[in-house]
Amino acid sequence: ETVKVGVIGPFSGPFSGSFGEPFRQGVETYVAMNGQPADGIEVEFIWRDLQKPDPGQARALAQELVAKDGVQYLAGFVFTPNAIAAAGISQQAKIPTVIFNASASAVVSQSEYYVRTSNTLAQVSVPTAQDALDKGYKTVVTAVSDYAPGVDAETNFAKAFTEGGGEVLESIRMPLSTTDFGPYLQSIQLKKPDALFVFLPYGPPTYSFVNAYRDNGLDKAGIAFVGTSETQEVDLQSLGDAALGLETGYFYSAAHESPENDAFKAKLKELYPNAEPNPATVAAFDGTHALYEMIRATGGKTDPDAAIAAIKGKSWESPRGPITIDADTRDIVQNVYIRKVEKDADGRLVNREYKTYEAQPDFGAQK
Amino acid sequence: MTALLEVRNLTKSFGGLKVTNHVDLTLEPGARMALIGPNGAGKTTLVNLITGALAASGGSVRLMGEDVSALPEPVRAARGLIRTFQVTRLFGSMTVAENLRIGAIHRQRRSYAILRRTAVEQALDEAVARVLAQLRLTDRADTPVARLAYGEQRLVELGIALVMEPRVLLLDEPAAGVPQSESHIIMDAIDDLPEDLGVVFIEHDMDLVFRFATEIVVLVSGAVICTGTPSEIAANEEVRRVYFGEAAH
Amino acid sequence: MNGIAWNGVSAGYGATTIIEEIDLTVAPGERIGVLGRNGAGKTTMLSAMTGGAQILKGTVRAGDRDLSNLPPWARSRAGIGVVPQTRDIFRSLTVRENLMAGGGTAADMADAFALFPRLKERLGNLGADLSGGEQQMLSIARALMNRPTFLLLDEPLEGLSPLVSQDVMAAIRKLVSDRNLGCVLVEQHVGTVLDFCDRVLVLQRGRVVFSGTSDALRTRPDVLESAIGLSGVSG
Amino acid sequence: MTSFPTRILGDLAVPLAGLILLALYPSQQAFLAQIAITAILVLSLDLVVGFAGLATLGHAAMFGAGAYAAGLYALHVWSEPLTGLIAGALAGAVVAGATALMLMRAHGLTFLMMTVAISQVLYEIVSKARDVTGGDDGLFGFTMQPVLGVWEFDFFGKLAFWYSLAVLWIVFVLLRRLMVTPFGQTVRAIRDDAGRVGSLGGRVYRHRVVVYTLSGGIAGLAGALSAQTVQVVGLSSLSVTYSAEILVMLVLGGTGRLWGALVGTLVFTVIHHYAASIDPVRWMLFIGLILVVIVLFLPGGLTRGIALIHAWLTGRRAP
Amino acid sequence: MASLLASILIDGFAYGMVLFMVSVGLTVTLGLMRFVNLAHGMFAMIGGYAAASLITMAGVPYILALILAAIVAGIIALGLEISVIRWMYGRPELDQVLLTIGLVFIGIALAGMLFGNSLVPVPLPDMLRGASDLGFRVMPTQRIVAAVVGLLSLLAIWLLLDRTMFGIRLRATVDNARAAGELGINTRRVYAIAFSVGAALAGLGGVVGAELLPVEPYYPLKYLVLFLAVVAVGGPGSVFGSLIAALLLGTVETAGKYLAPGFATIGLFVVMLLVLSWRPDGLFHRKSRL
Ligand SMILES: Nc1ncnc2c1ncn2[C@@H]1O[C@H](COP(=O)(O)OP(=O)(O)OP(=O)(O)O)[C@@H](O)[C@H]1O
Ligand SMILES: Nc1ncnc2c1ncn2[C@@H]1O[C@H](COP(=O)(O)OP(=O)(O)OP(=O)(O)O)[C@@H](O)[C@H]1O
Ligand SMILES: [Mg+2]
Ligand SMILES: [Mg+2]
Repeated sequence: ETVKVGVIGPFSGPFSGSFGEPFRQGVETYVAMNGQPADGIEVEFIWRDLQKPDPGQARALAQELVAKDGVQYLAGFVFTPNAIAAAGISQQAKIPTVIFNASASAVVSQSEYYVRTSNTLAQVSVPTAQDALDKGYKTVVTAVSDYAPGVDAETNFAKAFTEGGGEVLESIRMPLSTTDFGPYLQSIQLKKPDALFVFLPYGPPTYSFVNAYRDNGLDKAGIAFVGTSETQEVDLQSLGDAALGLETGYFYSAAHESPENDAFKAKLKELYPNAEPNPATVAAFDGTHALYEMIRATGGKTDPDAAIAAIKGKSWESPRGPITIDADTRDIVQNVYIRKVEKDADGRLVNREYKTYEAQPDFGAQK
Repeated sequence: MTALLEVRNLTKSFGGLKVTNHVDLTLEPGARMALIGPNGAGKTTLVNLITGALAASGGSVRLMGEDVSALPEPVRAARGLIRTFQVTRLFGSMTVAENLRIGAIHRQRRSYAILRRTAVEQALDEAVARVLAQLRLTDRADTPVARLAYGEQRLVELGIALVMEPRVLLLDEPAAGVPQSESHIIMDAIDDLPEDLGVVFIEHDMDLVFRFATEIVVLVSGAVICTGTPSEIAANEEVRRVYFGEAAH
Repeated sequence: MNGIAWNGVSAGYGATTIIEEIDLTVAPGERIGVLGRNGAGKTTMLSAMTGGAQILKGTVRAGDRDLSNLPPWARSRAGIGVVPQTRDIFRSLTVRENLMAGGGTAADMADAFALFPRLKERLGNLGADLSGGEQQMLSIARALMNRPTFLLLDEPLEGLSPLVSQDVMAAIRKLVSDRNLGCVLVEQHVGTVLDFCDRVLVLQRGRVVFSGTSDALRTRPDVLESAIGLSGVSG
Repeated sequence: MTSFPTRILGDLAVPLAGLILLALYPSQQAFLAQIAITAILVLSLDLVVGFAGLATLGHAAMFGAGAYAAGLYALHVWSEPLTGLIAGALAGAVVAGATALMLMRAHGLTFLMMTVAISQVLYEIVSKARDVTGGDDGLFGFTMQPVLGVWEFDFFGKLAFWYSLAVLWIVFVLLRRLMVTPFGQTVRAIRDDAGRVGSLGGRVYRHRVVVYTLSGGIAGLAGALSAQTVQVVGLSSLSVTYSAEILVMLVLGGTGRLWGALVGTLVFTVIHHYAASIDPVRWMLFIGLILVVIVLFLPGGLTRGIALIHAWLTGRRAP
Repeated sequence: MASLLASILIDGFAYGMVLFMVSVGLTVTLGLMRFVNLAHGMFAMIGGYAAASLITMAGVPYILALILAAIVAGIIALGLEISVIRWMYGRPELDQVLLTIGLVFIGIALAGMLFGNSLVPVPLPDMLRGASDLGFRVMPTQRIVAAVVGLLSLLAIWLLLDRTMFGIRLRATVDNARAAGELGINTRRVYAIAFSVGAALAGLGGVVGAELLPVEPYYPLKYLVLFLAVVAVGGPGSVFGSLIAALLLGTVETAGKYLAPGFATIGLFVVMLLVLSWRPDGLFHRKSRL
């Protein structure tokens, strides 16, 4: 019995480094560690490239995978509009689908066959706000990239921070195409907040922002950096010393200490010597676990309702720590860790976890 | 009877250089006026000012009694003020017939026609065929203009103007680049134009000027230095000194 | 032999042959005229020498050198200068830069201004801003700047006023004798050609239909009639 | 003048090609619908680039405008598809017409950059108007009524394919007619030498505005089709990247001949589709090489290349 | 208020100089040679990768790496010019667009294969890292380097194009290649040199701009609009115009960031629209006749 899984993601293009490659690495690492789901069942992954948000193409690819390639499951999806465009097909053709990234709260509710193993912005920014309050910061300025995830991060952070008694002095939304962050940082400096909450997409914006944070002397001026995904592993080494000491709240650190994570990292290194274990890799890794659970529960047969029932409420120990698929929302519940960038014994930068907020749900879904 | 074209006090400078200096001209119906003068005297500039391709610094242009000084070039053209260019300007991607057709489309005001109607097509084709025959270009009709020899291109340049059925026709060196043997095709075509039409032509070939002009205007350094019949001009010592040299008989 | 020569040249554009089997040799100090109707192939014949038209058969040579496969700039450096029919001045360059582009010394520049005082007045203007005749002057002056040993003139008098035309022809006549310049003149005005040239070539539909001295041509009304369309030669 | 049968054959080519493609890719109708929609967009681009001679990197602005208009129309007004198409076309035409007033005096690089600027501004506005447009999460949540009250939209994209193909056919036939009308010829003349047309009494600016608006309307139509068949509108439908992509398709096929737009779209999307599924990582290398080779050896795009080969086979001179 | 204005001007200048640096090469290839070179960013990227590799793998000092990077970009460009680009000069602009886009795709794919799909930092020496104190505020030292290199390149190109025969020959060739050839100008060589000089400048820009525009495979497409904007607003072919345009656009965007943070991009594009409507040929353009 062969079970086909179609994976849609940016395997080429500007997002391939931060998502496409990690997706593939996560899936293949899982397969290498666990073999086939059961005797006599073989899983075949079919990769489809979708560089950017493009709903029409997303729908066409999903349709083709279902109708022509005969996949039983879909997976992947970095961008929210793509996930939403494929939802119709998932719903009507009853294709259980594991979302590896798309992080708007609304995504999972678009199809009864959607499951998510990544995170939402609310999920990580609410505990980050709590931590900022715990650290005694009274005032913050938020500076996020002006796109949906940035806005989600900003609103949820601000809500939690003000509810906890803090004050948001200003909320800056920086256009996505910004390359020069100097002026933003200069004007933030004039406001003299205790801390600066940031959310930026991976890659170049993060790189330029973090460097500008140092080069404009905000650290020296005593304005603390409160981030989420900015120091994640895909960018961390290239940030270099500029990243040292930055504190962020997020759901996975490669430095997480657990046997599961060690095994995962060892296998990943073995398969891909140049790869960094990062959140997208783990999301795909756990997503593959979810797929395996569903395949096992149905014995490889096409029974979407049984498959989705099987994954609802499941908990397991992921490389990131304990996680659960919420039985009602089909969204992930997971720990959020507060980490600080340090150098490890080899002189490489790592996100050292020092505090845990356990079993965080998607706060965004509640509003 | 009003003059076809009346230019009064027309003036133009480029930077400090006064290229057109208080020029007055009157063109009566039926006139074949030659505009001559040394290189750089401002002849082409004058044509540009009259057609509105350049904005004048001062003065007025009247077309059939009406002041057109404030009108843009296309509007003046639509009222029958048509010119050719000293350096050929054809529609390079098209054939000879298509080039003329563009003229016909504008002449018949069909440039917004988005339906292909047989009657319209016929009228356009007829206008084009007539001019092709007149310029002896009928067998070149379907040749892309880019493949024509320079002299033939000059003919097409004139053809576009003819198909416009102008009231006032301004020709900037129409015969330049056309062999002596063929220049009469051009001049004959001009001769064949309706009687009530006014033509101004700039030309350096004195044979042609004296053969075809009914009236000659001499422009030097932007100003009209004299106007007269061919014989008057031929006899004018001043003109001989600054312009003809040995050429005039 | 140190002249330039067309040896059995057939040339054209793309696959179309325009001129066929042209033979002509021009010695230094010699003045050759080329006549023919519109589209007879006069320009094409010159272009075969300068590199603008493709040579399909035969060769073009300067002295012993076969120029046929050289790029245009190398032909120019072999001493061939040209005043193209379409003038081809550099519209976006000033008059001074136009003159400097091909090389030449300050003395050459002074010569140019002596011949065309008008250009000196327009020195800083862009080529595009010149009047038609001024552009023609510039084109001629520019061709003389790098002291060619052979000069191909494609209707050099087009657009020039009568007075200037006379000056230009006189100047070229002088260059021919002073510098021993070889010269090929394509010109519409048959009288000018016959007066200026030692020998004349008449082209009809790409083929040579007459080749001989100016005087010989004067006595051939049949050629004048059929190939040039003139019944007689006026002054 | 082409003879009557060839003209009819030309008109029938679109549905024929559609049927052939359907036979080749029977279970990929959503993909084929995408091709048809893109082809409409590229055809409209050819009006501006090929016929008016203005290279633009902002054409997606009109496509996006049509898509959002059709989406919002279905969401808030009426989910009937055909009126939705009209809404989309109008939106595209309005955006084009309004910006044309500013754009149509420019040309060359300036025009190109102005179109970029306009589409970026529109992009930013749509992205900021999250409450209305959904920002970069996309506009979704609408469903369409059956076309003509008869044919239901199905998730396999069967209807989407036939529906898009029909619209493509109509657009193609109409544009073919338009190109040989006096209006079409005037636009071509303006591309060759606008000043010369002005000297003949032609109103260059007005003609350009009309063509641009018309083209915008067709682009909006394509956008509306996309919104209706996908039922999600993404911000990328407005992006400069998308404009660049369709420009590549057009140039690949050959500008200034409507066939080029169809061939270019088809070839680019099919190559992309195959290359990306065979080797999702390195398909760009492959497409890049193909583009370079085509430009070097088939100047004027694929259709010109086909014309050259045809001429060579029949021993005639190419146009 | 005064310090806000000063900040806008200072940051605007610093940003503008980086913009100038990354676009100046395009002024040569697109503006002067009229070759629609959408592959400009690729040469900047090549420069960036070359410098990064030289510094991290061979330990070459920054300044030397900067120069070598420009040379590498210039040589690769020369190779491309001789093998493909040379055939494209007389061709329609859209063909040039297609070809250079094709080259960009190839470049992106190769860069991804060679250097990975994530960004590659160009490490700065300690001296150039961090901030310089201006008294009332600080400024990243690296920006000062970019400004200095920018001004030096401006001077070099201006000398090359306006003060040498090479400049005249290049402009003559671009204006009318046939006539230039007939005058004895070796048009091929002129083009080849100009193209590789343009690419070398792009390479320089790629290195000194790497803090703002990090080096990664998609660099050539991502910032293309930025490069083109500078050249268009400045007036194609005018090096000085590019400088002014870069400073203007830099200052406008910076002012937007201080005054209306969310609208900086819209502001930038609106200003660009206004400038181009007002001066369709860019700020500095030689007028030519009808
Ligand atoms: N670029 C070209 N491509 C194709 N055919 C051409 C091209 N240029 C000229 N021809 C053709 O070659 C023939 C000869 O042209 P050529 O320019 O040599 O004539 P010519 O004798 O110089 O005429 P004229 O007196 O008009 O200048 C003409 O029939 C013309 O149509
Ligand atoms: N845009 C301009 N800027 C500067 N000078 C100009 C411009 N246009 C024309 N001129 C100058 O004005 C003068 C008149 O030019 P015009 O073209 O009218 O002369 P013309 O009488 O037609 O001469 P020709 O017989 O040589 O064609 C020339 O000296 C020319 O250089
Ligand atoms: Mg003139
Ligand atoms: Mg000729």
